[in-house]
Amino acid sequence: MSKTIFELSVPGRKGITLPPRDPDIPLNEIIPQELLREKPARIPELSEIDVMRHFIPLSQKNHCIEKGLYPLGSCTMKYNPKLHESLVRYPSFQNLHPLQPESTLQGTLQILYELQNDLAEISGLDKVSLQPAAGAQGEFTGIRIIFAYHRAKGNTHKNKIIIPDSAHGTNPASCALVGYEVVELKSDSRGRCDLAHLKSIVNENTAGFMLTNPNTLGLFEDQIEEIASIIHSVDGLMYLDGANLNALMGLVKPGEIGFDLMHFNLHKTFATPHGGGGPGSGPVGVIAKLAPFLPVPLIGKNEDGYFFDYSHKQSSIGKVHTFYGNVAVMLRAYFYIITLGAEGLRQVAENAIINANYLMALIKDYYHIQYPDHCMHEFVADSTWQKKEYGVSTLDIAKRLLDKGFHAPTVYFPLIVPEAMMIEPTETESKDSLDAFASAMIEIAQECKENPELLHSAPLTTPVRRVDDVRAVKMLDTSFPLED
Amino acid sequence: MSKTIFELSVPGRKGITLPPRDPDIPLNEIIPQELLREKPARIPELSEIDVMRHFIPLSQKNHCIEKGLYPLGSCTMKYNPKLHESLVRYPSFQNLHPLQPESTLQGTLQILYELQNDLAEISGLDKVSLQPAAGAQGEFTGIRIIFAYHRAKGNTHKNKIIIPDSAHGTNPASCALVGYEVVELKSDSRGRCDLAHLKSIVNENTAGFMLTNPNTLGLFEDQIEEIASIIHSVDGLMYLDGANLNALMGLVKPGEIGFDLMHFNLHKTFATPHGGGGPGSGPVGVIAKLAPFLPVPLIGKNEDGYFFDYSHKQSSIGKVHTFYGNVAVMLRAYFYIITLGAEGLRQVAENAIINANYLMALIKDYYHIQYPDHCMHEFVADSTWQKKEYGVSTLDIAKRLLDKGFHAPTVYFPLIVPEAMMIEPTETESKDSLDAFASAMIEIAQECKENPELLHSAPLTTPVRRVDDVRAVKMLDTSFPLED
Amino acid sequence: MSYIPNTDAERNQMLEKIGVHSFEELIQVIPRKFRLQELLNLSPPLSELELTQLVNALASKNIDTQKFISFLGAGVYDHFIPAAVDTIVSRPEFYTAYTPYQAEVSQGTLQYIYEYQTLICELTGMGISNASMYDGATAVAEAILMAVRKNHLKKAIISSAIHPEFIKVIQSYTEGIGLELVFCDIKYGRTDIANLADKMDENVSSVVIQTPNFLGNIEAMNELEKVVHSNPKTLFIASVDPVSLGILKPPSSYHADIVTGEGQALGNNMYMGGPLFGFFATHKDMARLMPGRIVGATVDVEGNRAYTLTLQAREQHIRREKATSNICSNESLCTLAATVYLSLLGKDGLIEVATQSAQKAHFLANEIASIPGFSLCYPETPFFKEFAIHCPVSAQKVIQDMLNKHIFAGVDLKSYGYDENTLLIAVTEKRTRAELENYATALREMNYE
Amino acid sequence: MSYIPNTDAERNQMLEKIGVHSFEELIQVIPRKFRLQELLNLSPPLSELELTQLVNALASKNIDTQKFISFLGAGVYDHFIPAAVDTIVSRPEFYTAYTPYQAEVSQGTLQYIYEYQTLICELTGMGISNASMYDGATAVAEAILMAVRKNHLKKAIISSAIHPEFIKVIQSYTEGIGLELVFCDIKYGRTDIANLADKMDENVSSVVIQTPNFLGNIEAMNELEKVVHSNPKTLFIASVDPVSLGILKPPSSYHADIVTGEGQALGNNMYMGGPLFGFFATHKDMARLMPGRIVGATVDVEGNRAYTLTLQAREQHIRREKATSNICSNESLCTLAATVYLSLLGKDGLIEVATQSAQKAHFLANEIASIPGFSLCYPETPFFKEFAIHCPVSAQKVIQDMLNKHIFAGVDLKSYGYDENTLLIAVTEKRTRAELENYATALREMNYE
Repeated sequence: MSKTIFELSVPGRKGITLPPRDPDIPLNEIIPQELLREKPARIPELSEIDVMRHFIPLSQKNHCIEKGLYPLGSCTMKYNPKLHESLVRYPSFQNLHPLQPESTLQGTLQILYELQNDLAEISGLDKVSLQPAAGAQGEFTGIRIIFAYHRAKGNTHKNKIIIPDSAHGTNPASCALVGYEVVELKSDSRGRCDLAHLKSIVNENTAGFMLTNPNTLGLFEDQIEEIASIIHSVDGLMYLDGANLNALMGLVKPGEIGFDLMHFNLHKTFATPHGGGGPGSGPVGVIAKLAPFLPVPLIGKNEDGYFFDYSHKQSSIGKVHTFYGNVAVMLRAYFYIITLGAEGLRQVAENAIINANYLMALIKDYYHIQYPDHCMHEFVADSTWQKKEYGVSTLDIAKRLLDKGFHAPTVYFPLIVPEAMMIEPTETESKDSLDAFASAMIEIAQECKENPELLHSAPLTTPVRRVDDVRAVKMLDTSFPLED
Repeated sequence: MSKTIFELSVPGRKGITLPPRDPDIPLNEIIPQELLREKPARIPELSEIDVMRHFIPLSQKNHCIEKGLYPLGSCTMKYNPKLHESLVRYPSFQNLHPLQPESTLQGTLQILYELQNDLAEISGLDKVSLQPAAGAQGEFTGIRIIFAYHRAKGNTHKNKIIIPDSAHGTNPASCALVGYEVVELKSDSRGRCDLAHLKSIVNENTAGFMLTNPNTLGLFEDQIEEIASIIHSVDGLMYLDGANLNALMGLVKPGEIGFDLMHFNLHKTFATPHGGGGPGSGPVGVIAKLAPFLPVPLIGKNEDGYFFDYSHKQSSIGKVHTFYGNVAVMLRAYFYIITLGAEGLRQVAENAIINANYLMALIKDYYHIQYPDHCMHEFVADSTWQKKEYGVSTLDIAKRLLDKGFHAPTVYFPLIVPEAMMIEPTETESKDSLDAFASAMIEIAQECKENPELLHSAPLTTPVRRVDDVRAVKMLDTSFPLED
Repeated sequence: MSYIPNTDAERNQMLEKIGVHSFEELIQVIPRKFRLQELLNLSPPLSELELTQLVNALASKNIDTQKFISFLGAGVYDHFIPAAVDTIVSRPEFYTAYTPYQAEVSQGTLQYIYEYQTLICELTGMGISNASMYDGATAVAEAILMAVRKNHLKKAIISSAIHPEFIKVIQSYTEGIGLELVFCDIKYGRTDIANLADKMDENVSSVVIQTPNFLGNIEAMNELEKVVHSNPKTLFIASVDPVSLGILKPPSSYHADIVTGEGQALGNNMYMGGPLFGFFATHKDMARLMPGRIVGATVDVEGNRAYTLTLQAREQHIRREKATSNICSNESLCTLAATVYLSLLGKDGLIEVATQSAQKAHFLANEIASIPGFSLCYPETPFFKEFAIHCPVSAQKVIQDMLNKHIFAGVDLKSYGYDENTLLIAVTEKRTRAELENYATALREMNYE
Repeated sequence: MSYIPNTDAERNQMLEKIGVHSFEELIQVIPRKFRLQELLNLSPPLSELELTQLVNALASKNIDTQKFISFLGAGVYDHFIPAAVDTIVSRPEFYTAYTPYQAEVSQGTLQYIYEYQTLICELTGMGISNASMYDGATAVAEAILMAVRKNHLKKAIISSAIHPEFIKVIQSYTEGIGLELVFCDIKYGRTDIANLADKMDENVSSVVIQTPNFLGNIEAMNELEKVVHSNPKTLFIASVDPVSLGILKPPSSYHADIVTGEGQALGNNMYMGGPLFGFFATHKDMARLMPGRIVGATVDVEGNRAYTLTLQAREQHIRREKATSNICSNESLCTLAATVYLSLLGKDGLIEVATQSAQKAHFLANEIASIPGFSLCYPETPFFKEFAIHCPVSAQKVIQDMLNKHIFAGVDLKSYGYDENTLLIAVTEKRTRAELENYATALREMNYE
């Protein structure tokens, strides 16, 4: 294993030097001594070569898109085009301060303006704010908009949001953050919303409905028209969790099938990199009647050029980010959309769907699939056969996949499928890659029969072996113990 | 092992698209059909993600500076500062055509002009050409200058260059390329030039003397004054192979100790990266009387700015490169010199020497060292003890070092030391790093005693095990067999 | 350029294996009337060459801080970033990786987050740090919510001297749950301690102070803390500039309970304001109340040191509506930049950045104060690298006039509710003495008086 | 910034272990009078921030081909380079690696060279390629020397239509060994076949033809070859533009014996002319006469496929003065760029680059020829992506006038011995139709006639 940067520190080493002080005013002449730190912070001291020899080998311990398939359901781990990384690093994008005069930001503002419009067109919604910094913040922003809408209408009794039991965990968490009570909707035997149950729980307190479509089983909610009608009948709002928009682009517009607002995950659908857990970007799109509540500012355009539009600030929910959100992520998403165009985006959805169905076809004889319909961009297999027959769990199978050079699927989610493995290959995987992954899955199914012990002890070839999560909680060692 | 790009090819895949043809003129209307290729070249067809998944994992199979010590004697594998890589990629450097008007090249020309001057100052020589593309081409250029000098003087009888037996292989090869006969000079018991032998071989046919100083044993040729006097007495020229200049910078000027010309290795002394075998850069510096023979153009400066100076083209040896040499390498060398300054360059030499002596002190009880004097920036140990006692060769030891995360030293060179291991740590290695390397060497010495078989079978943990070089020659498989 | 590898031939093979004749068969489940019959109305696709040409044209419509000299701050700062930071951050192994849920193949990400957490703990003096929040604003908003989880009190006091945009975000984050926000006055450019004391009561869940505050001034944290903790249940929330911690007392020294801040200044480019990242640290015994991811050290089955995401039972993907926050994606790669940046700077380097920023800011402040008509807004109040000046004309006019001299003069505070002649000026170690002198000379030559 | 990690304390520990009291003791062996007493006369050291500022200022003194539209060629071409090329080439694992002498830890480098060699063989149709030469000029010079090793004849015939700088390098490389160089005339912009036939005799070791030649024209290689091989000992050396091989007949089809060329156009930036790289291929049975490194496939002790440097007995580090060349460092990283570039382009992509370059060049040539006073120098001769025009005024004047319109109009051929009104114009696929039309319009509006 690698030492930490703290263990590599040698007093006096430097990884960077600054120019000589000029002017050099004694610190305590400008800042009162009692405010000054007495003991320097123990930042480790390394040379540049030490830093490189730490982080470059460390990087090689990660799985990444460039090493192999990342079949994480709902996470949409697609390839991140290298040109975008190069363009986004232009000094004219990197070195802009958010409070520069608008006249000096016209290039970036134009991009953001066009991105707002493109997302509106893709979603069939009327207005888009790019401000939320991630998908979950997009959800929060959307639910805050629902809250503001009802408050503006005096709907003070509306205190509940309905969420299906197959939903991402962020959905209920986001509702709670806004102060809503969550009502859980059951799924039916087809893996879709149970309409009868929905009717039984909708009432005047229903502020909105939060749906993922295609849902987390990879299934299109084909009763969407009726659902929307039920919700709208009580003046509820239809919220789309856009995590799975990759399956719909160019095929279906959410705004045309009953949704009033949604968030986008630029780091899923629009090929911006996940960054090991962020930064992402979670723009929100809404129908016209909700536009007054969007965060400020939007990006506007008039005869003088592009500008920060605060014109609706009185009705707006305010802000969810210090400035305008994760601009560098937006730039990449714009590059993506403008490179692909309408036909390209449709191809993305088509190929994502074909890839998922192909992979399902390859492995369906080896793993149980609770909802074996044609899927959209992802499907859920499970290890119930393996668990029952050989005592091998989904966790074991996930870890064994790591040995074979693949990342694991999203596991134990959605919660409604026992031993779930939620698999989303995305359109950037080739047939060869899917074939290889399926072969690995089939090999593992065979190993479950022949050598379940191997599965329990997996992974064997990774930088570390199976990690003790329980101990981590017990010890709670979350920072390196520094010594003087 | 990795498949080749040819095995990954799928008909119809694309890693890049071009804009639509505009104008789109049928090819055979502009180029006669009989000149056109009948069958397309079988360039492999891959998507961008395929290309990344090929080359990125492939890269991880290499040792590199960022993974660990690279103790290659005479190769000066020092750390390559990351800022230089970033600066050299400025569009204003990358996208310059060599035949642009000089007025549009002033930034780069200024850098090259200053680099010429800095190298002259460092070497104590009068004039520098940056044109040679690598060290060996610098040697060739230097020897060509010697040839031109003697021809200009009518010294047609001078057809021999003297080279010590410890010299790099490029030295005699470069002389042969110019048409010189090589006379080999023996080393004495102190590992330096054998003066008596030198006197016995110098005569009127001696065109020059080619010396590496410090020599490849890491020893300073302390009789340099007398050597120069002997060579100069027959109108011979003193050539310094600058491979080991790292040991002298700021301590000694070659031009002040008797050398008439030399080459520099920017990729050794001046921290430009080796690139897996190039591009390098091998500028040549000369004393004033040899300046008329330098390649054209030099970079000049006058009241209008910087310009390509062809003024000595009549006497010049002409050109050794299509344009001006490896400009991108020169830029990095300039960044290096200007960052370090005089004190920094001297520190480089001092620390390179200290590091080498320290490492020698750490391992000298475990490996035979034929010339145990204080060394300069490198030293030569050998495995004669291990060979004799345990039948373990230098090759075995070298391969075992790979298992321990280090690169091997330069082995079986210089030729005058049996089982040689030529070790140059460079100044960018820290004490910790040297300690770790020495520990590995000492462990290996122990392994030689206890388990020589282990050494013969090393390496065990590398991406491939010991490679069959003999078979490579026998099969001579130098390109992938493509099929239609 | 579609980035889709499969060819038509492969697509057909795959459809065959699936057992359908066409793609359309796969989406029969979508009601026909919802299926788009026409292509989206987007501009035509571009090749990579065309995209490059377009982006070159667009980029040239920006004027960046390499072209004009910048004195803009207000939360986002133009500090020097060593090139080696991007060498690391631009490695696909880091930036295309997913959240490190599969620890065995994510040790690279997990270890740097652990190191980042350690650095934040060391800078702040706190016991535990999370893996990051979206920005300084959401970090402090979530700190307020965490305080409520801790003490179940329903009022927060916010200093009016904190960043005005932080206040807006706090309002967004707290309005739904009905938290009462009370604002404390400013006096001499800092939080008015007496006013705070007046507003303190038994229902105060937390008090939020930023230091250096929005105006650049260093708050009297020791004195403020005594007032805050006059109610033992009240949590003291500090929002700090991490660079300032190179030379200023750590928040632990004044008994802060939750420490947050904007981390961009640590090795991240400005990018017109995003991505930023928020850091978040607290006492270790409050770990289970924290929002966001946390990495812990542990061992693998062979006993080797390993890292993993820990205390996940707090998080949304496990605990759903009972989670400590809804945050999922955070700003991981930005914390990598911060970790590499701090590793390169080292102990002395961070002190140097902080010291030079302070020295240069004070030098410029003095120069400006000597120009007729200009004065410091708070001449008696200590500041770090940013300060407010009073101009003889509107800040807007000064900014426009200086723009003509290729200088971004500072931030106009009018829209934040200050006098229209107030200009906020930030200075980092990147500004040379010549640039500072040019700034002063340019102002002087305006001859506003 | 010194990049030396060791601190003074470590230095002292090390000196102690060595057993000396000071550094000076270590260099006692250097005669005192030779030891510098003063520091070198260099400018003072810069921090990274200062270096960045300096380089920003210097870079701004260049005007690059992103700012002005370039029609410059003559051996170095402004083709589009996909960003993914630099993603690979900028990986430290590739660029900080040494020559792959230790095969077991160099498979990354060795495999890409093997792939590169394969690509060169496929493009040229030859049996074996080396790992690269410095540039197109030294590649052809070394080819001439190799021919001498093969047939021991002492005369080479060089077409006067090859790149004039190649000729200068050939002269440098062959003068010492006393090779006689004979130059063959140009007719209608191509090698004069009759003149070549006149000059052929039994002592001709090799004949060197470039196609497309310096003037952009495609040589009649089939016809030339017949003349060359009229002496069965004479080797036919071709120097070719690798991009042209996307659409033009491979050198194997006209029985070239050694094929060389400048490889920069394959994914390498121009950098004012360097690094470039030369490729070098020949018949496999002449492998042992080749200069430079060669990678071969083999197996390791476990029988797994592996790569290694092979036929090293030809090389300088083994064979010293009897080596086939003195070349040691070559242009490895440039061949990596070429390999990645070609992998991205693929079969169709290379054809497309070549086709569009040719189409656009011919379009522009037609436009220019229609402008009063302008004409093509060789209207009857086929060309690829570059062509010479005759201007009504000096090429120098045209270049200067076009520079004012932010266009690099082409290369003035006067210094190469052509008429001063001759301008050489290169067009790549990067040039848009609008740029071509602007070029023609600008020329027309000069109203030189």
